[in-house]
Amino acid sequence: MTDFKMPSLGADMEAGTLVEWRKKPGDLLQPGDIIAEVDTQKGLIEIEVFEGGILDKYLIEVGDKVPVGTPMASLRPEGTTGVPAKEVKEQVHPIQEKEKPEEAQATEHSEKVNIPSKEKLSEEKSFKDKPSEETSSEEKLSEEKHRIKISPLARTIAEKNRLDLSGITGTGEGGAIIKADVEKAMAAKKEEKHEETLEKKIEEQVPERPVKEQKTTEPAAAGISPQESIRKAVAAAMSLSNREIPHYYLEKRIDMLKALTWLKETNQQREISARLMPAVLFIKAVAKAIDSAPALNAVWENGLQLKNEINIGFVVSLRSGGILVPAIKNADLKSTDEIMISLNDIIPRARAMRLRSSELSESTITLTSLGENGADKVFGVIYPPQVAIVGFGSIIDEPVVQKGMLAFRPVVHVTLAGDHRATDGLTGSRFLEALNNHLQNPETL
Amino acid sequence: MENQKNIEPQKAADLLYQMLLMRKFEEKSAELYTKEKIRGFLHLYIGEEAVATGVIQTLKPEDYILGTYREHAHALARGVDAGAIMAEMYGKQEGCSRGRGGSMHLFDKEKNFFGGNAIVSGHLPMATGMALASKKLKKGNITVCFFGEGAAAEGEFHEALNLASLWKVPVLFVCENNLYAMGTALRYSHSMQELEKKGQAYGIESAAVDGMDLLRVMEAATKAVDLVRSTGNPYLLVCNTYRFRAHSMFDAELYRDKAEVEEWKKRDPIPQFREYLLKENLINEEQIGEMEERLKQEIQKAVDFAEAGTWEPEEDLGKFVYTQNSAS
Amino acid sequence: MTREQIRSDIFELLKKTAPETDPTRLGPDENIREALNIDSFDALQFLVAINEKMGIDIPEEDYGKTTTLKSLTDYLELRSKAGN
Amino acid sequence: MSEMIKITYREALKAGIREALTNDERVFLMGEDVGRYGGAFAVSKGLLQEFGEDRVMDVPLSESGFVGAGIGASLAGMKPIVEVMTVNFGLLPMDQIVNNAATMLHMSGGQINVPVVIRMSCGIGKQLAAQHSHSWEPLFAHIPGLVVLSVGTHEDARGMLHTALEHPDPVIIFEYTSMLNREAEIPADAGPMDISLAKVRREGKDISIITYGIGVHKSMEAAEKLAEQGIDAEVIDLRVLRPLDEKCFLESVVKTHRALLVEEAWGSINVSSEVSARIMEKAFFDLDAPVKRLGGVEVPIPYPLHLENASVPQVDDIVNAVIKILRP
Repeated sequence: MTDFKMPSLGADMEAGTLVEWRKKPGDLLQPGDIIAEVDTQKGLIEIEVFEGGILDKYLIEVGDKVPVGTPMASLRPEGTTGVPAKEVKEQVHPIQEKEKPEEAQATEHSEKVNIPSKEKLSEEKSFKDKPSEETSSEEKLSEEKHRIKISPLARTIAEKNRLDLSGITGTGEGGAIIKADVEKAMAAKKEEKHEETLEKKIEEQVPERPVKEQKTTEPAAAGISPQESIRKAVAAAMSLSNREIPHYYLEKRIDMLKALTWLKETNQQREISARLMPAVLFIKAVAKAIDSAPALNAVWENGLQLKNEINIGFVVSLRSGGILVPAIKNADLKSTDEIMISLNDIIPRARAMRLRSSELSESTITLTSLGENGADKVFGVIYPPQVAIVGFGSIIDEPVVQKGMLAFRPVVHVTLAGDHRATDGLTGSRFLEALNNHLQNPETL
Repeated sequence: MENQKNIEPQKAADLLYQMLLMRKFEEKSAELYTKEKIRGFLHLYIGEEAVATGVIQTLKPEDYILGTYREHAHALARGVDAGAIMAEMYGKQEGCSRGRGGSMHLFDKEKNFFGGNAIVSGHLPMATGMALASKKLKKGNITVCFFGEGAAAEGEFHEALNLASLWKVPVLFVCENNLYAMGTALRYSHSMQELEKKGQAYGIESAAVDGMDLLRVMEAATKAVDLVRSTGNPYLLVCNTYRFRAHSMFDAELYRDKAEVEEWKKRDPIPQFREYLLKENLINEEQIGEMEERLKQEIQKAVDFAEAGTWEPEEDLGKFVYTQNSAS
Repeated sequence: MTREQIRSDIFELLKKTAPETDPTRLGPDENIREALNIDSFDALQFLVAINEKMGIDIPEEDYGKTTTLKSLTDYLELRSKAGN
Repeated sequence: MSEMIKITYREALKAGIREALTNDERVFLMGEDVGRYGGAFAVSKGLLQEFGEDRVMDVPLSESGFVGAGIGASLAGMKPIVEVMTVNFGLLPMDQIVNNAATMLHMSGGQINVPVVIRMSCGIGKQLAAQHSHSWEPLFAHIPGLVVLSVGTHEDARGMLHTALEHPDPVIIFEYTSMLNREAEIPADAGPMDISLAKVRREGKDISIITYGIGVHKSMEAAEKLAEQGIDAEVIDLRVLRPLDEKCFLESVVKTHRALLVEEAWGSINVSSEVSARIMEKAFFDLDAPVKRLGGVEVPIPYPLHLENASVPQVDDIVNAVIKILRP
């Protein structure tokens, strides 16, 4: 038994309407016989059979519009008899119901309401498209307000150098920032840096004043000690974080043997004042790993805003309680020695509460390291509006399987807490993997 | 069928076989089209077989042939492999144009078969140019260009005939007048319906022949080809014929009467020729039976070849645009 | 450098490192860092300060010998006698 | 360094044609009035007398016919140089060029290449009004399968034809009527020129002026004026409009970070549109300013001289556009 199907008579023919059967069930068909007449968008066409046989049963009725490929009639070989009527009913009926493609029914339906299905589809589509288009144009507008006009070349250079564009005046078309403007700003920045160092040196020479009198980061309200105000500030920030930031946590155990060996060898050749701490490696590794996951180096303010500079907020705990998180600016551009110098500068000042407010507000990602003899792992709370905090537990010896052998190795458990609004675990994992790679190559840090 | 000169029994059988092959091959193509194995346009030559058969059997292998988009039969008559033609219509890379052309663009350089040209009349100037090259290079071959009567209304027809006559180049223009340019009847296209007279306007020797009668076509073609070959001048041969099938597959045939088609079918060139051969004892029923068996096998072989063919990898898409990147 | 001098220097420098504490109350065998809540950074700073004050550079591998007031004093005394 | 000779663009073209006719018996020149009249612009003057009418063929006014014949002749072993008097008549044989010349290789699955060379003069600047002042290079450059050359210098006028005739695929050569009498120095032994690469005509570091044809001279002149103002412009002559040598202009833009595209063709959807798009796609991050285009004003070319001049970019327009980009 074979089916005679609605033939395809042209690439542009999608369906045909049966107008007339030319053969009756029981008729003997020869190849080339006209079996039916079908109406198409090009007019009435006689359709022929290419195989002989006896027309067994109609599968569609006159007036039915069916897509190309729909069985129209079943044929049986010459010399066989028809299937008993009862069986036919059982067999054919389901075919009609099931095998008629859904499209066909849809076409019939849409013809009843007198809308060609194709047009209807496109109508629906355009209707759907509309709101989304509006949103996108709105987005565009608001985006444009904040947009800085800059040539692609200038942007490339600025990004490479992590140059903040907000202060640069453009001299290109329509006030766009061009290469020359960026280069000028970079030269200015270099000078500024130079001045900053000078300032610091002068500051260092100023005799120390008693703690009480020293400037605090947040102006302390009358009657409240600096410590109390820091505690309060930390409390507020952490509560806000807990309330608003959906944290996700990832952890990775990192083998520190190579890093520590390198550190030991390096420090051996150095005077004590020039020696490095493991934290330096952590800071530099984090800064470098951001390349693999730039979205972690960002703030969440009306959406995610990626930061060009990598300023690592380093958690300094105060012996009197509370923490301060001064930034190590442009950590990716600093050498490990320079980072150590930064730490030497910043930690004592933090402890003495002599930080500039800018140093507390410029971090783009936070790093907390428990140092020796601390807990094995630390699960940080993100410091808003940042979107990530990386936590280093104490370096401890743990059994590690190496080439099938069990060995004790110094390891550190690194955790990443990420803002799930901004990034997801995949980004975080990529970051931790990169971090691991960097720590396995300490000499390149 | 009287007054025809005798033909060799073997040649008679070959010609009958060739016409039957064209017919059965195209019927199979139509079937495969409805099954979506063949796509695009499919123009069938059914009814007109005597023209291609009669003209091409007079040619030498070195002669150039240019056809239209209704050229399956011409390719078969020229000896292009049926499997390669079928594979071409499937779009497989084993096709005679590597699948890039399809039904309308059959090419076979080895057989000097230059398409498969689907812009009506666009290939006529090329035919004149090819004949010009033959003349300049003293090749001694001729160019035969098939086209429909629709093409004779195009400017390029007139330009090509004018140039051919002006330059006196060996080209035979064969007009297959099947009375309809798609759906527009001859009387609605041509102010002067005796098409052979259009050749005379350019000083080109012309003739018209009953294109439904193989023997008459052979006779007229032989005369025309001999003349072109011996004088090096162009010739216009109009073959009056009829296609039994629609213009292409998707054609409701609103423009002609069923009765008219039935009338022409009575003059089907294939049964006509078969009856003649039987009557003249040039063939017997047994031989015809064998022939039909052979045909069945050849067509099945062609279909199997096409089915087994392979799709050209998509990364090769950019090929055949410039010779440089056309290595296969 | 007398042992007394060494001790007073140690107290002075510890006080500087951790101003809020009273190092003089350290027991001789008490772990200095634990008792005074000195983290690794401050510990390093403290050793740097010792280096500056006494001219003794303590290599990393000797850090373990500097954990208590007694061991640190012993160590520094030994090193200062050794001419360094 | 060989000796330099002074030569007009016309003489350079003629020298190229004469050399081709001398070197290869299969080469022949065909076109309207190329023989007895001496060429509409006297480019082929004297060649009929020198080579005879088989090699220098006058043809009737039937662009479809003779361009098609040229294509056909190339299929059958000849190397025709087909001259279409001006691009203004170039739409008549467009069907032959697009549907036959550019397509045959592909339709035949790589079997049949079309080694025809078609020359057309073109350009604006002789007060010839709307139907005879066309810059249609972009129309032809749109078509895959064609090689489209623009002869912007005397060296190219002398040497591009030679290389075009060696190309296996159809080559369209655009020559510029308004340059015919212009003199320039070329090496006395100037010969074949490459037809695949764009060329830096003037090196500079501040901006890339990318142009072709008549625009080359205007841009060179503009570059000199700009130099007086301390602006160092690089001028790129595209030479080959299809397939585009993007490497050349992308490298230039990567160096200068700015681009001005100059051509006479109507401003939208022209060659500059394509060049601009490729710069955006492939050198975006090296751009320090938006790419700018100077094209023809989108109006049929008017007859009065001042309006004609205003309708295509002039030297001062180029100078001003560059200054605006560099000093906004």
